[in-house]
Amino acid sequence: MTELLGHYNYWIVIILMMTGFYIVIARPNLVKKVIGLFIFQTSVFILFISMAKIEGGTAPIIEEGLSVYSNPLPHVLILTAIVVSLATTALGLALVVRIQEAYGTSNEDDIHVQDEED
Amino acid sequence: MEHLIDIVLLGLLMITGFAIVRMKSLLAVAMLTSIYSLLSASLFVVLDAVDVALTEAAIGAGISTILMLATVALTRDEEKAPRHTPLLPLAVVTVTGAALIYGTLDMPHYGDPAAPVHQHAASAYLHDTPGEIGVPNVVTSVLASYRGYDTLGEVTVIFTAGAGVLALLGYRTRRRNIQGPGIRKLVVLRVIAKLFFPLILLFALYVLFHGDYGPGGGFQAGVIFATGFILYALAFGLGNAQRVIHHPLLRIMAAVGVLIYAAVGIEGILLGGKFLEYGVLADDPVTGQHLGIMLIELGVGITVAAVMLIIYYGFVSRQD
Amino acid sequence: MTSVYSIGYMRSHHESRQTSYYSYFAVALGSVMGIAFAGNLFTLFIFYELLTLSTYPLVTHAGDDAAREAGRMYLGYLLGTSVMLLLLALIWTWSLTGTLDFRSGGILEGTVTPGIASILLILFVFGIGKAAVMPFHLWLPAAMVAPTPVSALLHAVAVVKAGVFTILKVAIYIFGIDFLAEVPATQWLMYVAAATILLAAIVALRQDNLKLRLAWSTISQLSYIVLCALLVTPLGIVGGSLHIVMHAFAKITLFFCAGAILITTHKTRVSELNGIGRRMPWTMAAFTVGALSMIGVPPAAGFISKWYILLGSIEAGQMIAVGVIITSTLLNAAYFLPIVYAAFFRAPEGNTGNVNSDAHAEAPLTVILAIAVTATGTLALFFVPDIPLELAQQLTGESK
Amino acid sequence: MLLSNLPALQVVIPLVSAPVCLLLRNPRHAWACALIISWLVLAMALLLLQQVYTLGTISYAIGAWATPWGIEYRIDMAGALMILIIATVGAVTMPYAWRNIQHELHRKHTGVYYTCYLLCLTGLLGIVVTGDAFNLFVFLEISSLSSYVLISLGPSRRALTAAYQYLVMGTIGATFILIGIGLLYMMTGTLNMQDISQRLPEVADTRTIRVAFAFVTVGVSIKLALFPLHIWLPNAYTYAPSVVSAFMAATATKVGVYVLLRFFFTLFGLQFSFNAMHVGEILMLLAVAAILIASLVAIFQDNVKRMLAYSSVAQIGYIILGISLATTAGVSAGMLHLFNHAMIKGALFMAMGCIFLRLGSVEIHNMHGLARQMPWTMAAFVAGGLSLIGVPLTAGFISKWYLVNAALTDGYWPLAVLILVSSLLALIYIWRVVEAAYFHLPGADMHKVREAPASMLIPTWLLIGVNLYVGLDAGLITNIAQQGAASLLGQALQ
Repeated sequence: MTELLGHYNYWIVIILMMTGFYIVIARPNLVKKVIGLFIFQTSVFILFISMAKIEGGTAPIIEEGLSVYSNPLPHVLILTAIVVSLATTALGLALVVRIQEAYGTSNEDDIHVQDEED
Repeated sequence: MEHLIDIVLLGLLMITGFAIVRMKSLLAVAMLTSIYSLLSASLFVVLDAVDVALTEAAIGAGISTILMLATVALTRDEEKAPRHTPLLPLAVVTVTGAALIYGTLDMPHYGDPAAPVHQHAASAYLHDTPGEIGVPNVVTSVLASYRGYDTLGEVTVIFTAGAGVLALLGYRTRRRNIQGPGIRKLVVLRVIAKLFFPLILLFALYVLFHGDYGPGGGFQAGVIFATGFILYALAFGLGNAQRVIHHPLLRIMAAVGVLIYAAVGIEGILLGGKFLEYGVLADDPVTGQHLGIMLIELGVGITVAAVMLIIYYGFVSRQD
Repeated sequence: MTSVYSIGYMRSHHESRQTSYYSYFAVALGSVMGIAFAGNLFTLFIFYELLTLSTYPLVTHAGDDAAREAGRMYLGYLLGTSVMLLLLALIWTWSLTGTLDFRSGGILEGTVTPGIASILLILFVFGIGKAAVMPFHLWLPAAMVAPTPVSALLHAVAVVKAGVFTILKVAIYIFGIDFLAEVPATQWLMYVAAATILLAAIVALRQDNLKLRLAWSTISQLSYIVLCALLVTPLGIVGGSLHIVMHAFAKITLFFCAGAILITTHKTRVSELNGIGRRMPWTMAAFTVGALSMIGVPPAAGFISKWYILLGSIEAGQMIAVGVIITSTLLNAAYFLPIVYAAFFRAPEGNTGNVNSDAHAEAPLTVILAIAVTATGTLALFFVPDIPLELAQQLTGESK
Repeated sequence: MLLSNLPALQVVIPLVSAPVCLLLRNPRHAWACALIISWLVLAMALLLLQQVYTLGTISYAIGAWATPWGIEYRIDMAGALMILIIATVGAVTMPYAWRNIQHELHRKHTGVYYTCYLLCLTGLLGIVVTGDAFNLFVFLEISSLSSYVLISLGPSRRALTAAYQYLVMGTIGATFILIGIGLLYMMTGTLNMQDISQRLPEVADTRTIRVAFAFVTVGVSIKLALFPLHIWLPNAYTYAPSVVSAFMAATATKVGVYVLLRFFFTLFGLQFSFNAMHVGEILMLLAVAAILIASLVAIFQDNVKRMLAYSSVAQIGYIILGISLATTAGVSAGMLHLFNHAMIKGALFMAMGCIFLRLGSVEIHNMHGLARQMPWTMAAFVAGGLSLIGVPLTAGFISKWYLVNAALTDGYWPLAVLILVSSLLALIYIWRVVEAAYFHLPGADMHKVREAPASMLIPTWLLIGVNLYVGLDAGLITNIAQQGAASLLGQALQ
């Protein structure tokens, strides 16, 4: 089972990452782009957490009778990264709100058209 | 069994991801994103990352979704079709993905105990934490002490987001209590909210102070605390919420949290140690570590809660 | 050598007080001094660029489209060649030898192969755009559009002399004339210089605008000096150095005359100059002296430098060079003598009714005085060429 | 005591001052706070440089945790030079900022501006001093997030879309870096850069490490606006407030280059990066494209800020070109240009800020005859422009000299020609402005335009002064650049 799963996790995670990446670069809607970034980043988190996993281990909270723990360091990194992702999402969406107010649209193509007219 | 859950969750994530690509209704997309986040949180639990799971659930599925919904409410709901054929993006994504898959071929296997990640620094953390820090939750010890400086950076990131939203969206204090007519009718919601509000705040405090022993800590606590207020604002209107915690106070809180954290670090210097060296805070190094971690978690919690509310107020106050 | 060289420019300085662009002039003259006294190629380069930039505002001074266009060309050619080719050559030399000091006998010998030296030489000769070797010569006629006669003078004399002076310096102190003889490109570049001499002279022949004609003549004369540098014989170097001085005096005289004609009669075309010699005898007399010097007829100074150049060519066994010099002398005569002839012997055109225009109407006294000084200088240098000659010979003596 | 903690304080002091700044309600107080901190940072930077100069590379363990468990601050000559660049530009732009910000920003934003500026400063400094790969990511995000905000504060609505575009691209870049760091960690089990570089040779010949390298390179290249990943930059610099353009152009992309250097030389090592991955050739190609294409595009811009932005892309090309040679001469030439270009572009953007203040526009066709009205500003622009072109006696000349020399020493003479040809392109676009300002007849309203205030002119001229000083006496700065390059390449300086 482990052998089969050897890279399965990583491959799926890569597909997930690319889904997010695709939304960012292919979709013209600004909100959707931010969502794409969010998906992209969240999937990267899964990659990190996957590498921290150890066969037969438990969460890294020291307790009597347990000896195998998963690696706490990626967890820490991802805690930080989640916060970064939230900050990015908040700022991105705030910008979208302002753009919507200034242009009356949140579609990239329409914004380009308006900018050309300026 | 564990693997089965893992596979199923990953499958569900994939389905959700594709659905997000296809969906045109942004409201639905926002909700799907929330589900995506929640699924990842579940996956994190399976992968023994409980702290991360808690944070993902609170931040990803909670706050982020609220922000997305607020934005969708302000912008048009439907997504337009892209003007260009997505061939180029597709090619970029394929190449990137192929590169990554190529990279996985030499990776250590998933869950392999012999992988380098489990050998070097990680084992030392697990081994030394009880003696050096005296906290059972190794994530907390690494987060707050070994790599406490990253966490200071993290608080600064959040603070930056707060300052940024403040600059972009500002805030308007409501005199009148605007409330959707829909919500006013939802008596059940209001009753539940009233019941839950103190419980949520209490839970936040629990998460804050229990972070040394179980999953949790300043971040999660801060977010949960803010969620309580957001729920309150949803049920009873923004004006009422702002009367409880008004904006200038949030600004002060956001700043003070960062300052507490940095002050603990500088205190280390003043007491003759290095920046963020908690050991010198008390006579006994382990006590010092405890003290330091407690204080910085408090700082984190204050800033995070304040910034979450600043962001929320910022978005909601634009809805006129 | 350098002092004589600088003295030549002090003359133009003397006249420059007439303009309100004294500060730019000061910088320009300072740069010329800097070029003259530079102890290494790097310093020289800096002053070279400074000269370009400080004279640019003089070209564009009028502020109209034509002046802007001229300024663009001026800056484009001079900065372009110097940055693209000269600087490259400089850095290359530096990276090969680790020094840019002017040293007797050159610094390149023994460190580079003749092949690389060829490329370097090409870069140097074309990079020094101020020497106006074809095909990088177009800036010079463009700069002539500059309305101020004084700035035209500066460009025709100071700037271009800085260019050929730099080439001489490079030939003597960077390559060393012995080494230069071994460089294959020397021969080819000499042909380019020779071609420039002839072509520019032919173009000059066809110009009706007096200033333009002088400008093209300058291009032609400059290549004499370049040619000298590439003859790689001591006599050639002496001839080149002398020619810098001689040509400077003659050209200043000619430009002063052109300026004087412009001031008094507002005529710029050669075809309008019929009979002008009767109106402005002094001016045109000086002009004649200058023209004779350019052609190389005794008793004008130009004869001496041409003599040395010829000797140098013969010494080097470059019969082509000899031929070119003789041909171009004929061409010189062909484009200068008609002016002199027309000015003195042809009746002024048209309205005889306007008798007053025939009367003596010389330029202001100061201008005449300046012209007289330079014209006398031109003549004097023929009779007393000792000082520049001695300095020039010292130059080659050093390089031995 | 404080001196030994200087590496930490260098970053922590601006970090702490940011929330303090937010608490100050009066914009003037916030400005004063930011001003004092900026100059304090500069003082510390000089002190730090002096320490590195005398003591060599400084290592500082944060929290007193030994590496690789804790986070290490590590400052060598390259880092010290980088800090000096950031601190200098920060200190010079701050006095300038007051009038500029008052003019270009909405009143309610002025207070927050200084907070975001200090955060950006913190982030940039943090990136430079850190010796930890993940910590680098965190501080990269601090600087990026704050710069998104700073850009969005620009006067026109296009500032918002520019900031958004930058946010999307910047986040993709950061995420790529994060993936790269993750893969590196996966293979080595550590995050400390020194530690990684020691453990890397064992696993260097794996596909994972190669992919990690590729991702980090692409991610950082977005951040430093390497052609063709530069598309965020022209909009961002055009529509940001002028002082932000000046600050960012002088620092943000430079820090990107520094990160690239760190990864290539310190972390992956010269051997792996250039011999195994052949990144030198790729970078050289992109740099050449950047220099030529961006310079050409710059020629056709009417908006001078946009022109300068494209010029920045080209200049980054120069820096990358130097690095791509992977020799001490090349890298030190790149670092020298890093410094010089920061000074040049800072000054040029600041001159544009002065013009925007008085003229309300930075379009060339509005600048006819401007030099008569704003002689000092235009003189500064000309001086900076000459430096950009690389005319002797300016800083730009020095860096061109070393770049060309480095290219020739390696036998890449076409590169040397290219560098010089593109100087001419710079001449063309700079001269379009000069001609308009000096040689065109002024428009009808031009006589109303006055010279910019001293509070803006003096900082601009300070940077010009640095340019001219370096042009005259480049000994100190080239020495620092060479030592920096040597320490990056892990060689002792002969």
